[in-house]
Amino acid sequence: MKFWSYFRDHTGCAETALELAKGTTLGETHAAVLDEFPKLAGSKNSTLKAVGLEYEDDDFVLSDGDEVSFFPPVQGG
Amino acid sequence: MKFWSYFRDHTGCAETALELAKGTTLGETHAAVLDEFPKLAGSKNSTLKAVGLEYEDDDFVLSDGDEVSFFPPVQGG
Amino acid sequence: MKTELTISTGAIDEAALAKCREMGKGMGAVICFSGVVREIEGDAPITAIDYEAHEQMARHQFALIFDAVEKSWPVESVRLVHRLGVVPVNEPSLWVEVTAPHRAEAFDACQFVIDEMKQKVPIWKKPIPA
Amino acid sequence: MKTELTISTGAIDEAALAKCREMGKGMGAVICFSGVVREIEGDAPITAIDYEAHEQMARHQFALIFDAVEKSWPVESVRLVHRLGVVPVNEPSLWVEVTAPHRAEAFDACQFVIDEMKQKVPIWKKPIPA
Repeated sequence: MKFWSYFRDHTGCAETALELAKGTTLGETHAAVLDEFPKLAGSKNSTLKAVGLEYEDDDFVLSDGDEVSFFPPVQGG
Repeated sequence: MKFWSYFRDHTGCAETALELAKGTTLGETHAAVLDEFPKLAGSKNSTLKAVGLEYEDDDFVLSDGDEVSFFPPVQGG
Repeated sequence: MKTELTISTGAIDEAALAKCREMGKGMGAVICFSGVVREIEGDAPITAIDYEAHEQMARHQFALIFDAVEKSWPVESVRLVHRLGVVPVNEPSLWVEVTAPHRAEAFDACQFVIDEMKQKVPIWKKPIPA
Repeated sequence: MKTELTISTGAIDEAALAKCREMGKGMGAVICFSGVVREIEGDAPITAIDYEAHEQMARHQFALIFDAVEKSWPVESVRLVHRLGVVPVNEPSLWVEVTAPHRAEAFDACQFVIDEMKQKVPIWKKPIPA
């Protein structure tokens, strides 16, 4: 799991690993992350979630080795 | 009076002078020009008319020494 | 609003124009548009377009358009170059640059200038057939 | 459609980019947009913005945007440069160029690329206060 931009300041780390039960969704993973890093709770609804290089919905089912990214709204330009 | 673009080809001259009665309008002048240069008649409705550097309407009353331009739709760019 | 208008037969050097841009520190957006002569005009292949202008009136009409931009948007500057005479295929005949605080007004003002020019500025083209 | 994407910490040299443009003879319009760092971010004066990217994902998301452009407009090429790291006030952080047969599609495609980027490309900014 990777955190980007000021999410990294809130978690204190750029990445971490998480053991998940088979069939865990991206949304469930996000909930687990919010439990572990309560400072991210304020950004809950604006958090963007990607698996690998693609944005995915909360019901996306994760597989072994998936790299999940959580980050705030993007600001390119 | 000045003619521009292919209007010059139709009239055979870049400019000409016209004696007009006091109070003659731009529209009346255009009609007189069409009489003198019948090849311009096909462009009658698309003709643009300027007095000096400004576009003017047909009811604009000309004064002594006004420079009148007739030309086809512009094509800058 | 700063304006700079060039109407001349010289080739348009976009790199040089980009280099001499001066921009205030509150400006966040620059649009440059180049209109380039295409090898087809209507249905027929051409080698160039020969541009003619009623130059004095063209300058006046551009000035009116720039006034309208200043009244409508918080634009910092408009620079415009229109080339006259023979412009070969693949070379620009028109270059317009708008600098503004934000992107939206820069895009809007740039399109407005070009739209208005195509209605009002007395410049005409004669295609030179291939 | 040709595409060229540069994501790097190097300064954006617009004049050099203009010089190395290659354009087909059927192309009539070029739009270049530059997004420049302003001295005010929110309400506070800044000296620069520090840009961070999830670079691999950013490249992928830009590629998806370019694919969508190709499906929607007859655009010949899109070149895009996004600078990362510290970009001082008054220097461009973004440069986008679109070449196309006509003006309308060049403007539309250029704005589409920027709009989509601002929704989807994982790049973030940290203002550096004055």
